[in-house]
Amino acid sequence: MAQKFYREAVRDALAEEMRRDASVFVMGEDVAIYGGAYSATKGLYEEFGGERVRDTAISEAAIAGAAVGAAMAGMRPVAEIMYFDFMTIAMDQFVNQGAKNRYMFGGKTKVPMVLRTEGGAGRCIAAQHSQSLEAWFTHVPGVFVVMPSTPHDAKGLLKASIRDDNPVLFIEHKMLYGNKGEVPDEDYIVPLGQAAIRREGKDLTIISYSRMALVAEEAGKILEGEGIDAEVIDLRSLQPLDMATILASVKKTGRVLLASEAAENTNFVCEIAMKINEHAFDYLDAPMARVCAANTPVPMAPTLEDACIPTAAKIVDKARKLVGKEL
Amino acid sequence: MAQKFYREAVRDALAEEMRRDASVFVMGEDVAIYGGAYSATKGLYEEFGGERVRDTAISEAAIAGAAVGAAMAGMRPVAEIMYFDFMTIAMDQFVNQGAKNRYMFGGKTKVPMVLRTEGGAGRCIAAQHSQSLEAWFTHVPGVFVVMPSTPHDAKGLLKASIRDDNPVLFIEHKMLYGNKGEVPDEDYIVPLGQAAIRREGKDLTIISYSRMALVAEEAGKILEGEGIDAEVIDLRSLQPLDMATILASVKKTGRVLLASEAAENTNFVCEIAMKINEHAFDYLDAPMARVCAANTPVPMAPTLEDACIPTAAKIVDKARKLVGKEL
Amino acid sequence: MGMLEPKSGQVGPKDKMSFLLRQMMRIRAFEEKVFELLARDILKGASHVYAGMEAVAVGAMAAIEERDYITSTHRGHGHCVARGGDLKLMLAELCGKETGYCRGRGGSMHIADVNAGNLGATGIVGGNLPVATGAALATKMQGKDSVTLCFFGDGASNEGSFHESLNMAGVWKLPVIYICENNLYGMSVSVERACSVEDIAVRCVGYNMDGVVVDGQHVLDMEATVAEAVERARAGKGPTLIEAKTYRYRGHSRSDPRAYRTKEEEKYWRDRDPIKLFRQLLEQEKVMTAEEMDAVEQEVDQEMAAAEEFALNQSEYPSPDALYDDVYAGWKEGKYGLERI
Amino acid sequence: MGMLEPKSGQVGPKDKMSFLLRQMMRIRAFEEKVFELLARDILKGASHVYAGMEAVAVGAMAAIEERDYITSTHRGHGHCVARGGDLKLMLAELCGKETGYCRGRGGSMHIADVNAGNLGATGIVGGNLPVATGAALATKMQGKDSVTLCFFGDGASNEGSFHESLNMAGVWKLPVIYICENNLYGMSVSVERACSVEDIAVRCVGYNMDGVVVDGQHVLDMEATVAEAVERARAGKGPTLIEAKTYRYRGHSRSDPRAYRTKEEEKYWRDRDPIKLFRQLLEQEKVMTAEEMDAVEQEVDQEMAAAEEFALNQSEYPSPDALYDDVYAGWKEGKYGLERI
Ligand SMILES: Cc1ncc(C[n+]2csc(CCOP(=O)(O)OP(=O)(O)O)c2C)c(N)n1
Ligand SMILES: Cc1ncc(C[n+]2csc(CCOP(=O)(O)OP(=O)(O)O)c2C)c(N)n1
Ligand SMILES: [Mg+2]
Ligand SMILES: [Mg+2]
Repeated sequence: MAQKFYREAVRDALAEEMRRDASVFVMGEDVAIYGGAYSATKGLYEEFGGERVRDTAISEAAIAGAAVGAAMAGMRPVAEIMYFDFMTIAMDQFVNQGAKNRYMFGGKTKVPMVLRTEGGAGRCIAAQHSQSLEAWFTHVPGVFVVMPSTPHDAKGLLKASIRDDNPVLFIEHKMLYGNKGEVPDEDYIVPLGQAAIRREGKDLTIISYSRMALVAEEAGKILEGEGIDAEVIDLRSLQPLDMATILASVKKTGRVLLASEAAENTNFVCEIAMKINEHAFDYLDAPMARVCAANTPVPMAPTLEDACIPTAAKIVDKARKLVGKEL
Repeated sequence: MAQKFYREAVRDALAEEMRRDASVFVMGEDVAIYGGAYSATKGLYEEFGGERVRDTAISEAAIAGAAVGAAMAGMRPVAEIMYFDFMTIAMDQFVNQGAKNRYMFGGKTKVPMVLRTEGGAGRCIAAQHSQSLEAWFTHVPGVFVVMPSTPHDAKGLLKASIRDDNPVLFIEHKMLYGNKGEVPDEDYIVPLGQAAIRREGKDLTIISYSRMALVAEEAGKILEGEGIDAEVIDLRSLQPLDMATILASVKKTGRVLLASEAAENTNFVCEIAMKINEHAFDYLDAPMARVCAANTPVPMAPTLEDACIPTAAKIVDKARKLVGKEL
Repeated sequence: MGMLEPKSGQVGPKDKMSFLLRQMMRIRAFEEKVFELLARDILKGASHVYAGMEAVAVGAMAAIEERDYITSTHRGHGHCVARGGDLKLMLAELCGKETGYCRGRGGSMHIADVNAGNLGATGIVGGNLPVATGAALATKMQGKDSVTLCFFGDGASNEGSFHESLNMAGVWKLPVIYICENNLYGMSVSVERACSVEDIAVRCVGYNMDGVVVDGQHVLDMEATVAEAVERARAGKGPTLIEAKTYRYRGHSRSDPRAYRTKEEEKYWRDRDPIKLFRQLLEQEKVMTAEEMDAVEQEVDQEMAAAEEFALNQSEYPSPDALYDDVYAGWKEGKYGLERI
Repeated sequence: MGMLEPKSGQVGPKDKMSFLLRQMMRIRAFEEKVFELLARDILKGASHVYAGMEAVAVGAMAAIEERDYITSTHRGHGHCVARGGDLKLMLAELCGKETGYCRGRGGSMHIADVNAGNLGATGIVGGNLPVATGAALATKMQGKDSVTLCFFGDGASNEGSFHESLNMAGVWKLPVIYICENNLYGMSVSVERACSVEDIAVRCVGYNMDGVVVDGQHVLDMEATVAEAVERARAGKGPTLIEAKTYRYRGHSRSDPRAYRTKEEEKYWRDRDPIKLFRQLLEQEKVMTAEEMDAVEQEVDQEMAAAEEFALNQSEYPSPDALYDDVYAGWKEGKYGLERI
């Protein structure tokens, strides 16, 4: 197994699927010559050329909609929306056409497309370049939502997403591209809908995804030092969602801490809490707790951005309260 | 007090505020000569003329964005997006500019605008004309979300929304325009952030909003006949949210049923459940239950649309289970 | 690149002319029936009828082949019929019956026949311009010489999706023909009041593509003009923006009093009825006699009657148990959420 | 309505010419400092620098009055300076300090000075075209004779928001001037590869408005051309689409190797540096001597040094306790959610 950067894992997944399947192609803003704003498509243009690695105009609606049309006509487009924040411009095409065409047309078509984008805060680039909007899309029947935290999962989940016959929103995280991790040399996929238990524990269950899953793991280590034994679950895909793993853990620990980098109000983790409440209420020894981003636009100033976004310290603090071991 | 249609209440609120304040104006698709797709702006063009009641092209992004700009330049626009489903085209302007400009600019501007739209199912007009997407917007710090269920509230809340200095998404319901109800003759507002208790009860609390609040009331009556005493809360505004009223009721009944016409997954009611869990966990005698729309696009066929959307019968059924009195 | 002259079409072989006439009559019969069923409240939901615009769809469709694609609009019945749609399955779909084209899930605004190359109607004005552009991109990448016809209205030409799509097609020289059905109004707002230009086709200049204005009431001119654009597209010469001037007879919805337009204007267009004009031409050119054409009309009426019987009386509504079918390909709703099938 | 010839501007009174030169020098000094601070990683976040494009903003701003509005872009420092921005408050904002124009909440991409009529920069390409259109609508409805200058890039002209906005302004004849800063590239994609037309101004034809291409390196031509459009707008003759051909010297971001363009192209534009060209003109026309102009430059350098000292050493970061300030006007975060202030 080789050590790879997250961005390389994404790139390799694209390259391998493009070699495997001639119907897979890449399009988006600055994905070809430039290799992507975060270098996640570097080298593809050189290997596959401009026909299959297409620089587009700055036209998010056309990018998403052309992907829908190309998918209905037999291709497997992987389109890039440079920042998650710009999905606001592609909403109609992805949500009203891409997500619904199969159902509206009585199952007589499919829309095998992947929209790759990149979200999250941490670079002091403020309110329009730091959002985490996954909750909008788990609310839309007809699409999948995938959010990998490691190079291994980024590659395996992207390959699985490309091979799946449904529209997938594949959300990378801007602060993870430079992370390194083990990536198998052989062809593999990580199936959609399978969470990963990052560390086993018995005192509480910390449920998270994307970069926050790593922060949660870090918090788990700190808690261990304090004699608090946290189980940390990385969802990896939010839709489909691996409730079996979540419920098994909750029934074991009886305490739930949910962590997300998105704004708190109507955060996706509320859906998980609702489901836990519906299916494991009697196992809960305490109210479920959450650590989310503040209900504010993401501010630019570093002091405010830090205050806005969850950190290991904030998770540790909530975890202590949750298990009743405040320092 | 006069009996008025919901659509008249909306129209009267607009007319009164336009008479009160010269900076208030209306724009949108077919709002002038046609009087609005659901006749909620009928007569305004005749009274105020084409300068203050503006038919626009079919350009949702420009409608929402022009409202943002006009608001920043001193006007109080009330723009109409004909169907909630079309907000998908106005997302960037409303969410990235309208919602964030004040915060991003350090509080040096305000954006006093109202986006009126209309959502919900019930007309067999399928997946792109029946959505309830409020959960997207309660997830966006910087905007308010208001959803009246009665003519009285439609008028009072719309007037309050127009007078508020923040961007408000005012969501009417297509199946309510033809409903009649008491509307005071004198000038009044319904303050944002105050829920209404539609019926008092001690056995369980049913929390809902918009058309589902009426359905919940209906369910409450049926339950009464079965000796189940339901308290029914109509939120009226989802952001700001009246948690005080919700918590007081939950502490009294110990049982919570949440009803919404939006798709179940990541529904706004999950936020309420999460907050109840955070602030009143020890008062809960049973898992909180929800009755939402199915996790599918809204189908056209009447049999399927009925199966997709919550009904009084479905609410009653859940309520029985919740209080442990199944028939 | 720039504005071209429309082509004027000549009458051809009798069987083909008779087919074009039949297709227009089938659309008219279907739409008149739809309007009647709406008025009688037998049809649920919203239906936007194509009556008056028949020559646009029928002429355009006559210019393409099986291997080609079309995308449709909220006013999509005419496109579906002209593309070879079965009136039975269409009316059943409008009624929300399981036997319809989309198993009753879509209804009028989402009628589609993907297998026949009709990528479907959309309820979103302008919603299919990017989709059509993507379909054209797909066939180009697949090395096919297929084209895609993208229908949309005058109102749709003011949506951002129009601009982004035409720019993309212009840059990539995609084999797509954008057909703007300019029937002078959006819902109630006239082109004059909503659109900064009188002829939408002039917008071709902004995308370095050819544009042409054609009389949408003449089915043969429509066919000839689209055929020329199709030829250019197949030859790799890129997209064309065609604006067909036409008119919808009915109000936008069943409740529309049409206060935004005059009786005179309506009469002017009724006098230029596409079926009437075509009948006159065929008679005058001695291609078909009035009797022959009446016979076609009668056959169409019978077909329509059979379709009504099928949709209303011989078809069932979908079972509520099927609610979750086809939300995802390969996945189904399980106890805690989605599971693989 | 259609393509117009650009106006060529003549040199005017010395104090005004000296002011225009100073403004361009202030932008240059600011941007060179920003670039240096980015390279040294003292500046956080993303900054898109305006160096090379100074004549566009300075010339345009010279054509409007206090009562007018502007909207800016992600490359907005130049607009802010030219509109009268204080370098201290600007650099403090870029540093995310409480003393900045936006109290450090916005940073480079959201620099705004609403009280001075700068409705702000946006990080969304094309995001301010509808906003500017709305501001122009407001002033028109208020009966003011104000105009709004809407700056945006060549790349932004391919967004749907461009189309919807220009159509709205065209229909309503709004007093807005759309100024496309065509610096030949989006991020890495050239106009040639992203845009279906070479001159973006020709798109005016699609909106029945006037359009003009002007050399964005000549500050006086820029001023004269914008002034003419402003005059038309104040006279109620509606909007204009002005395309200024210009160039950004720096890469799109600190890490951009600029592989998408040639050294020759960069040299060609450096030779047409707007400050150099203006200095030559003023010297040749005997308006100012080299020494006088050098003196201005030295004053600007001192101003910039003071701004750096202010932003880096005399300004604090916002207190974390202020996180929730100004999310809503008149409401604050309370125990269970929002409460009235
Ligand atoms: C995005 C969007 N905005 C508004 C509507 C409501 N609407 C339905 S049809 C229509 C008029 C469309 O006009 P046009 O494009 O000219 O097509 P026509 O109906 O005239 O055939 C409108 C405004 C919609 N369905 N979608
Ligand atoms: C909606 C949107 N899409 C993409 C981006 C990423 N992005 C930032 S600047 C830029 C290039 C913009 O090009 P142009 O409009 O020509 O302005 P310039 O940077 O050349 O001044 C891109 C693609 C963005 N910020 N917003
Ligand atoms: Mg029309
Ligand atoms: Mg540019």
